[in-house]
Amino acid sequence: MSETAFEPEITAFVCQYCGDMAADSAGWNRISYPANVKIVRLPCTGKVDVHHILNAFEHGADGVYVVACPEGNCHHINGNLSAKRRVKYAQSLLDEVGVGGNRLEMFHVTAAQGDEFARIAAEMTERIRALGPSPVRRAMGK
Amino acid sequence: MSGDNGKELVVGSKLERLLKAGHFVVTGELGPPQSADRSVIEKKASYLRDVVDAVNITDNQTAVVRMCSMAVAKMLIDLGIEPIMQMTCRDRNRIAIQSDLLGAYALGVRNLLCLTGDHQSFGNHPQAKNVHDLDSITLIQMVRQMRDAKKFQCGEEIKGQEPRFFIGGAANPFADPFEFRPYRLGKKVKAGVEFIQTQLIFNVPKFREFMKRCGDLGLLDKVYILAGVGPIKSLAAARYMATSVPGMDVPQEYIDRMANAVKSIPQEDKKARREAWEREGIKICAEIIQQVREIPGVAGVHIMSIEWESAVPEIVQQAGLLPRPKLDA
Amino acid sequence: MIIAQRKPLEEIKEMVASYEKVLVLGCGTCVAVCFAGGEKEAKLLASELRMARQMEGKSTQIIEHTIQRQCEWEFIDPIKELVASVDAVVSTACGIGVQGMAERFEDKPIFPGVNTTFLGMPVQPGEFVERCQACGDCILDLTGGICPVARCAKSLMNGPCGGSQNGKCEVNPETPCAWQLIYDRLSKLGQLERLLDVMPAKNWSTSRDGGLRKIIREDLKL
Amino acid sequence: MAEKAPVSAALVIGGGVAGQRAALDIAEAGFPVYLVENGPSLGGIVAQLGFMFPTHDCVLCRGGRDHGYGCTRPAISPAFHENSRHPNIQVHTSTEVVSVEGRAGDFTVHLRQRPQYVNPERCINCGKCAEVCPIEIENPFHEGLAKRKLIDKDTGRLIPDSYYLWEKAEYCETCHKCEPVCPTQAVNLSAQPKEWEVQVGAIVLSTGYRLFDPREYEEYGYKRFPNVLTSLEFERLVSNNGPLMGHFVTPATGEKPKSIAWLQCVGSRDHRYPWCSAICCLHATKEAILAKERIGQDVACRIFFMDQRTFNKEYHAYYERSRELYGVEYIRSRISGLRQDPKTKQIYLRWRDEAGKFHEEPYDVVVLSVGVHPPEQSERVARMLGIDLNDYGFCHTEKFTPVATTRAGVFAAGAVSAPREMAEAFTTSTAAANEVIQLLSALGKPQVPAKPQPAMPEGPARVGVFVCRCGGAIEGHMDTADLAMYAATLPQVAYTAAVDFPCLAEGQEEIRRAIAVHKLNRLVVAGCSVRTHLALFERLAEEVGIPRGLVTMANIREQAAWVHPNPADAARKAKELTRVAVVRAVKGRPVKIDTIEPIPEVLVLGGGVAGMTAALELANAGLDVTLVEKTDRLGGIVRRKYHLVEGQDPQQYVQSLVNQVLKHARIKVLFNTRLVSQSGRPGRFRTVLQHVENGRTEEIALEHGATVLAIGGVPYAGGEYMLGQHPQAVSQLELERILAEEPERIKGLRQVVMIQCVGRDEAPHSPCSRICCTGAVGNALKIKELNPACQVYVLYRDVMTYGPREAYYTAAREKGVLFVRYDPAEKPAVSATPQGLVVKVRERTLNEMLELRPDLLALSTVTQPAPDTADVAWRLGLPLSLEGFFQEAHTKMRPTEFVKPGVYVAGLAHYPKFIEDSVAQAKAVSAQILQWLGHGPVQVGGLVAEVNQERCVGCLTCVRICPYHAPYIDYSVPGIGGIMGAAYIDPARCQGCGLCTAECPNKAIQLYGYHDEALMDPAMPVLGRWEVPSPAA
Repeated sequence: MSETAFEPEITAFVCQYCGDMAADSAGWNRISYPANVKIVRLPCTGKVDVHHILNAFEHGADGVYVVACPEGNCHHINGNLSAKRRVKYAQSLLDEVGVGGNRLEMFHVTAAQGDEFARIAAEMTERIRALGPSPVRRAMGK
Repeated sequence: MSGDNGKELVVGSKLERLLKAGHFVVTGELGPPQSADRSVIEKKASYLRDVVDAVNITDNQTAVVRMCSMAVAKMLIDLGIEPIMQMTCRDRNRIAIQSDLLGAYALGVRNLLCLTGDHQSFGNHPQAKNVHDLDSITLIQMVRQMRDAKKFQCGEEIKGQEPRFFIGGAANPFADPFEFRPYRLGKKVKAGVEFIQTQLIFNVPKFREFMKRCGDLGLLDKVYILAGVGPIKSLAAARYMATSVPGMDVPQEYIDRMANAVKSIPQEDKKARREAWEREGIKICAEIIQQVREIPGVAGVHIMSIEWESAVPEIVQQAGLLPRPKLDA
Repeated sequence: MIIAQRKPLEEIKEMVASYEKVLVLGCGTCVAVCFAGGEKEAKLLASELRMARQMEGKSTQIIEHTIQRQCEWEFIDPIKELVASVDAVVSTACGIGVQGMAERFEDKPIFPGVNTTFLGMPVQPGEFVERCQACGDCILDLTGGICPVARCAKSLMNGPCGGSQNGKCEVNPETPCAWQLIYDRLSKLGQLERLLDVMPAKNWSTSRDGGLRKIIREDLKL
Repeated sequence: MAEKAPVSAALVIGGGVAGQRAALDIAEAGFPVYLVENGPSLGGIVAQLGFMFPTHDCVLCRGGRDHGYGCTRPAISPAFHENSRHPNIQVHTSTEVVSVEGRAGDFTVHLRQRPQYVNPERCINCGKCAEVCPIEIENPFHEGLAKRKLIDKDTGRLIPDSYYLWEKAEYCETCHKCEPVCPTQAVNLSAQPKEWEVQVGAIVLSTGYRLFDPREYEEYGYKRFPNVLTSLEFERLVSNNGPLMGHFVTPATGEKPKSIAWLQCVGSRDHRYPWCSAICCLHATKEAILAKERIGQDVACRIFFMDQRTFNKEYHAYYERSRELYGVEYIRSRISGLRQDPKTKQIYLRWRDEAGKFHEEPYDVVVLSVGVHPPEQSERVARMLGIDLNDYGFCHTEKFTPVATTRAGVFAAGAVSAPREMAEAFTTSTAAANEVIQLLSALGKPQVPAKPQPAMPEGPARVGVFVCRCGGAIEGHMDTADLAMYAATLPQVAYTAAVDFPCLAEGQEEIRRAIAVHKLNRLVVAGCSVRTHLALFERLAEEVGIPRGLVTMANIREQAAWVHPNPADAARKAKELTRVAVVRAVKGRPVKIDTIEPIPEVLVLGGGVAGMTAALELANAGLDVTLVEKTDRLGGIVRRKYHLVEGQDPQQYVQSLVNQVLKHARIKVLFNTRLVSQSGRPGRFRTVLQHVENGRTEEIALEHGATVLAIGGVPYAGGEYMLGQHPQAVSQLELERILAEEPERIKGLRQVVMIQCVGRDEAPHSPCSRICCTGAVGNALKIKELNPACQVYVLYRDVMTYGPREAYYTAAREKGVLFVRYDPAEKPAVSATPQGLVVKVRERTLNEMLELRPDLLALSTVTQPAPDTADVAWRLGLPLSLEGFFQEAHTKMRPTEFVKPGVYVAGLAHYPKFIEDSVAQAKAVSAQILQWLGHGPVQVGGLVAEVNQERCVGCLTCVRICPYHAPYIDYSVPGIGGIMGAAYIDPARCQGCGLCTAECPNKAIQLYGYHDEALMDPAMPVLGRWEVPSPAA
């Protein structure tokens, strides 16, 4: 693929409380954001496994991020904090592999923050666009 | 064999004889070079000769590789200075240590300071494997057994000349748990230690308390205690010792005095500042010697002036401990 | 329990660099508990290896599998065919499992994926601490149930040394001084007098210093 | 329309959080509920709040059980959402109760529903009606700070989730634009009011409260000065879902404010409205913290207050955090006036400090902490229901029957009977539900709906994909036919179609037919929000034999069509999301449902008022109860109460409870008995008790379904102020005894001094004990009654006579009781002289030391946890609060239960409280237990985690990490390698968060609905690369 035509393909893990509902809120308020984000709905970001994150990159994700409830506001008490710790660990593994930990990020929003959800999608898309295709995807030749 | 006041001598070293004669003993310390250069030893020895009664030879102190203490001890004997050979458990197992002891005795060494040894992580070979087959107390036990029972550690008899050392150990009155320290000293006594050199003392009241507790345990009749002292070289050194050296207790008073010593000297005049600090450091050391001398049970001082052996004559002088007593051969 | 730690990817990558098809073999017992080489960690390592090799343009035939324990023949034997189908194996078991595999599959290169670190326990989630050195001559009865062999930097029998400060070890200010712990514990038990006896030089012949150790129980032999 | 309902149904009037809570509790216990709300949607005032004190949760979903079930934010709670509503609940909004006839057990209720002109059952939330509506009005959800169209939604996520016409205007008669644009013909401007009758056995009144309108007091300048706001207006403006999206600016200038002042007690504690509103002190603190967090740490926040009424565990700590951590300033003064600077629009406040000095200074914004008042129409409703109101217009209830109104069968929940903070509102709601459950149980059997669970379909997956066109709301943004065609190319997809409205009856029918014709066994709908609609399609699928777990959705509306203006982008994302949904349906498994049979017996620990009340309620409902008391007599601390400020006789009350308990055939009382251990799971606990009698110790083992902790509290017993050391220094309880038993002694007294908050600083982390101020006021009044000449001084920190109790504080002052505030930093000093006790205290207005020489010194000592609290907590594995009381599951939302299910708390063991609060809490505990115990088998499970025990190494990671204590090691089951002991996850406790699955080092745990094989099958990847090619490529 040519660099100029590069469109990042991003996987976003969202919890069904804040993250997914913030995405819904963005929709109701018709706040547009880049269409580069595949939303994967989980019951809680505490369900996000380092294995899931690596799997996404292995299957060619250019970027991955996790959208959780604000700290102290997790429906499942502290699943979002577990997710945050795991994201940090997965970043270190991605650095080790050479994919780069900066292709992975953790965010917190409330269900009402459609604008913030859209802003995050735009921020991550721009960040990944600047980084270029993931080295794994590049090696896949796709 | 007996000393000047009738106490029985077991080894007959100068150190033993002076202590048993009731003299206030002064010992010094000589750090061997990190090279094979004999002249370093000769130079350092020149500062210490006739100023101190015996000189400790450190054994790869702070786990930095240095010339072997047995060799240096032999050199000092040749230079007419009585050595106190230090022996740690870090680098040798019980076989190597006993072997060294046989050799050292044969070379004329008569005083031995038994130590556990600094951890290798503080030295220049942090990746080394440590041995710690024995600890200081079981080392003392072994040396004593070799001397008094004529037996190796394994229980086998030493056929022929046994190594006979005047046995020393170390004590840190300022390490934790403070209440246990006199008891641990007691264990060393039980194991057979005959003299003790302490960690550097700056906090004299705390040391006094330690000595009182040792007295309460009846230890002071059984062991000679040489209080460890040493000069502070600079304000930075004072602060470093106060905050970063485990087991070191430097009262604020001395840090202030080091700071005040250079108050009127401009920052740029590095030399003048250094000299002022050195003067003050030596003065403090001499004062501490005078203070600890008053404490019952203190049989002498051990001046640790590593890599600044040249300060020792001035310290001993200011402390009023010159000239050193002579013994009839 | 045996505590291990994943080796850096770079090191493992180097080991298997010249092999096409590689099996990452997890071990489901001790190293699973310490998050070094159970099924999950084996999967993560395999994924990492695939990505890293893909980026280098190398074969990404990295498969993963986990067995219950690599230190039992009965658990190793069933994967004979799987092992035969690959060019090399990265075992994320402890050193025992790696050797068990190597002994069973003489013609297959078996590489360690973890560093076997010590015998210890998870004192709290995410924190694993050494507790035993398997010296073969337990003295915990004398030291209030706290082992100076494993927990003192110098394995002192008659501590604490002068480097004990505020309950911590001078070697690492975050490590509690084992002898302070012993002192405190015996103090609580009212058995401080135990510390007054000189503990004799330890008999290390039962430790690793005596050479390969083994225990034979005739009654258990088949 | 007349609905014929069984009498064993209930009516809940008022759909705020209290009404929702009561309705859910009744429904869960198996009785049908009509929830009637006068407004257009559920939620009440709480729906307008950003988040709550002191936990700072967003009032969303922390309710607990079953994935937000029981959550209060109506908009979020799936229990009330149309498609997943509890089958026992019917919601009627815009509906008022016209009349109620009959009696308890047999009421006939006449209801009238105003037309909303949009049929919520057909509204698809596309917003087209609002787009064309030409009329703008103030949006009431945003307190008029934002606009809405006449036909519109106030905010997202309403219940019912539908647009509606606010009020038909004259203009509408000619305009009619909204009708034809509606793709589902949901808008009908000629809709008529609807009237009908229902028959119910019991009624819960939960009409809540209204906030005082400060226009009544012109001096505050409200509505005249733009920078004067009410507390609710401020809340809307700093909330994320408010009109400013949480980016607050000063109304008059549009700039960030530099200073904000809160004025407390606006419309409370004054000559006209004498009661205390109870919630505003902490509400203001919360808003000040919000201001600091949202606007910036540098904004100066000052709160002008009279007494800091932080009367709960954690509340005082919250107040201190606000001062110390956030730098919020508190000024003890009621302002004497305010004015606006006409140029800068700043508000100048004039006030006098405690020393009497006057100040005047400007603030950018002034927030009025408006009082809690009885709801609109409370008098009409009271007349209609035939119930009495109290002097303030709140619903009248009695001390010992705190949720009963003056009419049998009608119960009060929440703030309708007094200003209440949320935890107490919930407690009274669940207590009211208890009364309803008790009443209805006598009339008919509860109907616990069974959940049918179709089996896993045999044979290969045959997926049906239905793409919603949404009447142009999706279709207009992308080509749905193209999406359906793409879906047909995916593996295992047997049928695809674009459907107009899958959520409406016609669409449902189309799907149902296609499933039958094409023998589909997986259902995928590409449509709108999973949250709102998945339950609808799951129900449809269940009816045709496809189990939950094989039904998935892709949100291609809110998450694609409406956010990606480029149709190609939207279409590609929609395809990828649909593909993911297909994979997850193909790889899905039916959800896990287990049936357990709980033991219908309850263990109650503690024989005080709370424990006895809980025991009686449960026993009356037919459960067997073992009541364990550690001493040799029942009654607890109330045994030491002789009178109450409200006038009732506590001794008589407690004796009557004791008599009932001892007589009850279903209650077994064990005296001198303590808890030893407890094992098992909710429904099947095994408890070992130790009983001591005549020096003999006996162990008793007990099997039961639930545990209630009511082990009480004790007065602090330190020796401050010579307590216990001088005959003149007595505790407040001892004074109470003297008042009751030796009244002649009081007649000879010249002066009595009372000191409040004794032990607050001495006992570790003692909270305000909330009951002592009222107790002291009661004793002071009693002294004045017996001996009007006696001087009474009360030395206090803050007078905590919150709610209606303020009246007694006022009465005491009128009777001449002198209240002297002392600073905790300079406490009163008490010394003994040969002439008697001397008390010295600084009088702060005059700044002089007062020297008092009382005949009697009464000390109000704080209430502490019972001494065995920590021990019991340890034995049951329950957490304690900072102050040493039991720590409930959630301070606000779940005040009677623990995170660990099956165990409940009531009374002082929870925190110090009044008798009526303990009674309400005990009744609430009863209602909670009756929801699942005593009905026979119970279905548990759903999307829960399950351990593959053959892989479990017993590492305990799941046991340690689970927030719900669901996993435990089952020592009778072999784990990996045949070693005994593998983790088991109790489906009754598991909340399906999946935390354990992500941590398990052996991948031995999988979460239903989210199996690894569904997310990470290399052949059908869900994560990572998009399979749908980019339009750019």
